[in-house]
Amino acid sequence: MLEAQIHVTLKKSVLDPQGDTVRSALATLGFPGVTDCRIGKFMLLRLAEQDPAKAKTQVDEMCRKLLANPVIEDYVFRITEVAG
Amino acid sequence: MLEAQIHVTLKKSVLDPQGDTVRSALATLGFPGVTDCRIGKFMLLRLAEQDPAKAKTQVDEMCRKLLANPVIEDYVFRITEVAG
Amino acid sequence: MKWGVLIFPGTWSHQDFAHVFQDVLQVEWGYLWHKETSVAGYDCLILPGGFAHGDYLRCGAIARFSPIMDAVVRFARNGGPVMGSCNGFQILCEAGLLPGALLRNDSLQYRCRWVHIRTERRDTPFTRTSRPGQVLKIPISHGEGRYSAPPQTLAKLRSNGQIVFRYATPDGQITDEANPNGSLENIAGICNEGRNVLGLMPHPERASETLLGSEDGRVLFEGLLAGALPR
Amino acid sequence: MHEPSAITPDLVAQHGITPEEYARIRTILGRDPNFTELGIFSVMWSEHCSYKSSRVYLAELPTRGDCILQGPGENAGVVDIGDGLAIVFKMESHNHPSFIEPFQGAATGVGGIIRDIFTMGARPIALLDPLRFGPLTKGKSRYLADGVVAGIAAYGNAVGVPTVGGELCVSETYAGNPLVNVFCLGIAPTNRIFLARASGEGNPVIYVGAKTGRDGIHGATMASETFDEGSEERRPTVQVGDPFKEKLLIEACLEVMETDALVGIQDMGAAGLTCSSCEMASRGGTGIEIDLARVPRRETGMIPYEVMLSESQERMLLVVRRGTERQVMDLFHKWDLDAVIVGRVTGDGLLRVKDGERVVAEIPAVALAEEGPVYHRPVRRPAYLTETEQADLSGLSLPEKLDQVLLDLLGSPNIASKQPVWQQYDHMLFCNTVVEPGSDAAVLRVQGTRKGLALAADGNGRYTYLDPYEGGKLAVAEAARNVVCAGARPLAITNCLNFGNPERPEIMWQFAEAVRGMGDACRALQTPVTGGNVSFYNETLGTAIFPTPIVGMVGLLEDIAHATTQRFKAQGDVVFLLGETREELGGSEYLKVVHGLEVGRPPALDLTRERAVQQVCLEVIRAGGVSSAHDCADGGLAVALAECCMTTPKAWLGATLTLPGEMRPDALLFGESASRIVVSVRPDKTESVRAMARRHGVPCVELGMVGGDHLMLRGQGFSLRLSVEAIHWAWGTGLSRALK
Ligand SMILES: Nc1ncnc2c1ncn2[C@@H]1O[C@H](COP(=O)(O)OP(=O)(O)O)[C@@H](O)[C@H]1O
Ligand SMILES: [Mg+2]
Repeated sequence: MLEAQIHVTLKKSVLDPQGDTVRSALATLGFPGVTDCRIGKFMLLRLAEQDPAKAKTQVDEMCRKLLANPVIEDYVFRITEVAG
Repeated sequence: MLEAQIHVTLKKSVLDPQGDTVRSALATLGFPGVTDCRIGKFMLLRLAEQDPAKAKTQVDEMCRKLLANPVIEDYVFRITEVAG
Repeated sequence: MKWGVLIFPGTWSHQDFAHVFQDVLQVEWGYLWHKETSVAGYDCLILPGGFAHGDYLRCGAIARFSPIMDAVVRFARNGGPVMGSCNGFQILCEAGLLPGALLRNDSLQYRCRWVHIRTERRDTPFTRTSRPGQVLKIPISHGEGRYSAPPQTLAKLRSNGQIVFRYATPDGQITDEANPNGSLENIAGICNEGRNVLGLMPHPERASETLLGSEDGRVLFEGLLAGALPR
Repeated sequence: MHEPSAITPDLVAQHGITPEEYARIRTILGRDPNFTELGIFSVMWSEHCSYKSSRVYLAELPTRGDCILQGPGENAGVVDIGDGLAIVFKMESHNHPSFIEPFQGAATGVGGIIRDIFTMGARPIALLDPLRFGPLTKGKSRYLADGVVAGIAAYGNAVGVPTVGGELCVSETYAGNPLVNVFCLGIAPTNRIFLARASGEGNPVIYVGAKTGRDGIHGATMASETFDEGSEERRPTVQVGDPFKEKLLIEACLEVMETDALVGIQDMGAAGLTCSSCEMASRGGTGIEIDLARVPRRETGMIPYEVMLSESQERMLLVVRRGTERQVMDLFHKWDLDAVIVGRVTGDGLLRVKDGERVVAEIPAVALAEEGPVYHRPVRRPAYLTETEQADLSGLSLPEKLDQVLLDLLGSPNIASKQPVWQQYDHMLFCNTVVEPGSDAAVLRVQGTRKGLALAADGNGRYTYLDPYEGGKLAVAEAARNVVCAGARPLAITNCLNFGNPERPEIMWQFAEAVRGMGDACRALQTPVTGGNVSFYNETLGTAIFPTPIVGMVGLLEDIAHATTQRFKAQGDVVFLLGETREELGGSEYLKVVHGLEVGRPPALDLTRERAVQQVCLEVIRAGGVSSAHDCADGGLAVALAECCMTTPKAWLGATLTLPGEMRPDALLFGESASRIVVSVRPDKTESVRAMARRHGVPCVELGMVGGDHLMLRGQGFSLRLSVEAIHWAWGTGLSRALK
């Protein structure tokens, strides 16, 4: 069975207050050595499609249409074969 | 420089209303072939630590203490060397 | 003049707009369900606040694909007035009818409170009866209202005069303290180039009766009610 | 999960069923139960569902009144407010789930109580969230408080029900066991109230909403156990809330209720499908047959036991008239919700559960829902009381800087402004909120009428610890006083009774006394109890929380124009104190914050006096000319007066006041004598205020005048002067400073 692993991250230029807050929370917790923290989304999609090439086209379209917002986000994905 | 790439996902048995809603939205959008969708978090941490082994111990502790909620989430991570 | 109030699954401010239209302004109005495909018969469309589709994934991301949105886009392209408040603003941005995006508040928390916004432009159908620089006391209620846009977009908004409202102090100063969510340049509301599509985070319908603390929100309806639109 | 091959005594014990209870189960069935049946009995007979320890006491609470349309026994109480409208309200706890996972625990608590309200045919329009945590300086308590507040915000805001008030109290006693109580109120036409009844043999039973997973199996049983070190392992799958789905359910159910299809409806809360089906059958005097094979599922391989006990959220069970099933299901599908016929109403009084053709459980519904065990558990007055009551407070040292004490109190988490909490909640949706959080009670207007509703939640665990009977009384009195200060006549209450392990006689005594106190106060103030919730086993490692009964009070304003807030409004207004100040420092916030003591007796409460004070306050408000009214509670008179000064920022209003009384200054300033209200009135109204107080025999002293930007308090042996700015800073930032 095919699975798409999608990473959606905020564009570099967009402020990530959540990442900043986590970084400073880590510092308070005793991990001052985290110099940067960015938080994004990770999506796992199981696909009925069997053909990896077609799956790739489909997932790319899903990302462009819905899963990421090009104004603020970037995405990358990978299609892998997994046990059903 | 070392970077930690952390994936935090909901445990299998835990309901993921967001994933379910996105799956049905994809179906309406013309992608009925997505049989399952789970949404988690993806975090990128830049580390001051230079020693990969020590970094690993630290990141594991960060995950347990703050970055993941052990009651409902699982996490995995990888440490890689990246250009500073 | 008939107002159409859209309902997406998860919308919750539609009843409040209906209340203002019905009981306060006493004007004609009707609901439009998101699965409808026509907005014929309506003169102005409202996209109300709420959590359409739970605001899962991103606010407004799923709602923009509702069947009715094609009709909304056509209506807007033909110059019809469209106002999105709160979630409605987020949907209009996702749908590309307005530029930019609304991100998580810089406090990372939801905020429900009174704010003041300064009217920057009176050349929109919604603000044409307001006074120059009029400061409105009006509530916000959102977790993701931090207006963001790439620098080129922002520059264009500025040069086209598309920034309609900015968060301000009660006496109209644009300060950081007056900014409740970290929006770029204190932006609280913008319009499109055609000036007929307005998006704002605050809730004018919640500020339409003195009993509730303010009537300032009514100015946003009164502009349209004041007579024929200069198209 | 696998079905065990035999029902062993061990297995029975693991289900929290005693040998005696097991014997009763055998008598009811005439045989041994199978595994599924054992699970069903265990949840239905758990403390949480059966009220086996509390029932005998709850029966003594007053539940009748002219305006009461539905008392305890249904999903929520119903009160007539005239104009063809009724209000439906109830409070519930989600303490245990919130301790395990604060965000989801609190969120699903909100979801659960909202379902109880719209199940009755009412549109939910307001929430209150009384909360108790350990000191916020402790990491774990901070984490819990942040998570709980965020969870309530996330669910309440998304589902679209404004949270208009609540409480936040911190004390060491809640460090190992936080309290998360949630109150919800809805509004419905009087002639369209729905009950959770299955009637009409052959009528279809429809399952609606989310799919069933393994969430929260044995949640009800868990709520009936104390926490110990092993709790983490026995943890069921945490329930995750989906406010979006709940919003769809609200709209779809209210729409179905406008047709004439619906016969009965109940949400699936604690004990899920089990509880909803057997209670509906039992109340309807019928039976229900359901087929688990038709139940929508989220996970594979679930056995009948799991399907019956699952506590997956956002699910409802409906009984509809035969022939309307298509119409009803179409309506749910319009809202993109699952709706499946899973069974039918029968005439044999049995809950019959099938898995396809196979019958997997068959139990008389009444036995499950109504005939659970009832215990008269032993009670014993706790030994600690002898010590706390005898504490001698006369030798207490008097702090030198009373102005600093006032600032310290104002900044302490229990008194400081709760705005950092309530600004995270939408509290304005529906355009009803006339008085926002931050005053004694929230006031909502009732659209289409001139009326208003005032809502407040109150309960003081320390008082109840020091004297459970008085604590119960005081909770009702303070809640009533709060709605009175808002200009409303107290109508009725709901409650949430948070206590330790009822199997301990001392706890059971605290419970019995507190309930007796509440009952007496409710009778005196004519506010019947329309329902509520008991949460026992609030203990960790053998230490119980302070007994904490929380009262949710609803008051009615005949005219919304009478809505009043606690803040001073105008320079020159005259300030009066209604009621009497005695030297009562026992159980006060002052004693705790300044002297680190939680001893003494709580303030004495004379219910006749309380009623008279409330009456005077209401009369003066209704007569017009009252600018503000504020009750004196935590922190006493000085704190109440300081709170009155905090008008909108930058428009400071101070006051110059003289406090009469011959007693220790700290007792006069910070003692918490009950039945006191501070009002400020227009100068031309002073005579009428005095006259009304006289008529009711209520002490009424003129303290001074509103004005300036300082609060000046003078009295025998003291004089203090603080700028309103300093007061505002201390009070306004207290909570955020505690959270730093
Ligand atoms: N957890 C909370 N959620 C919402 N509102 C709250 C919360 N805690 C306190 N408030 C609000 O803050 C105000 C003061 O609360 P409190 O000090 O408990 O009042 P009182 O002493 O009059 O009962 C009230 O309006 C109350 O509703
Ligand atoms: Mg009060």
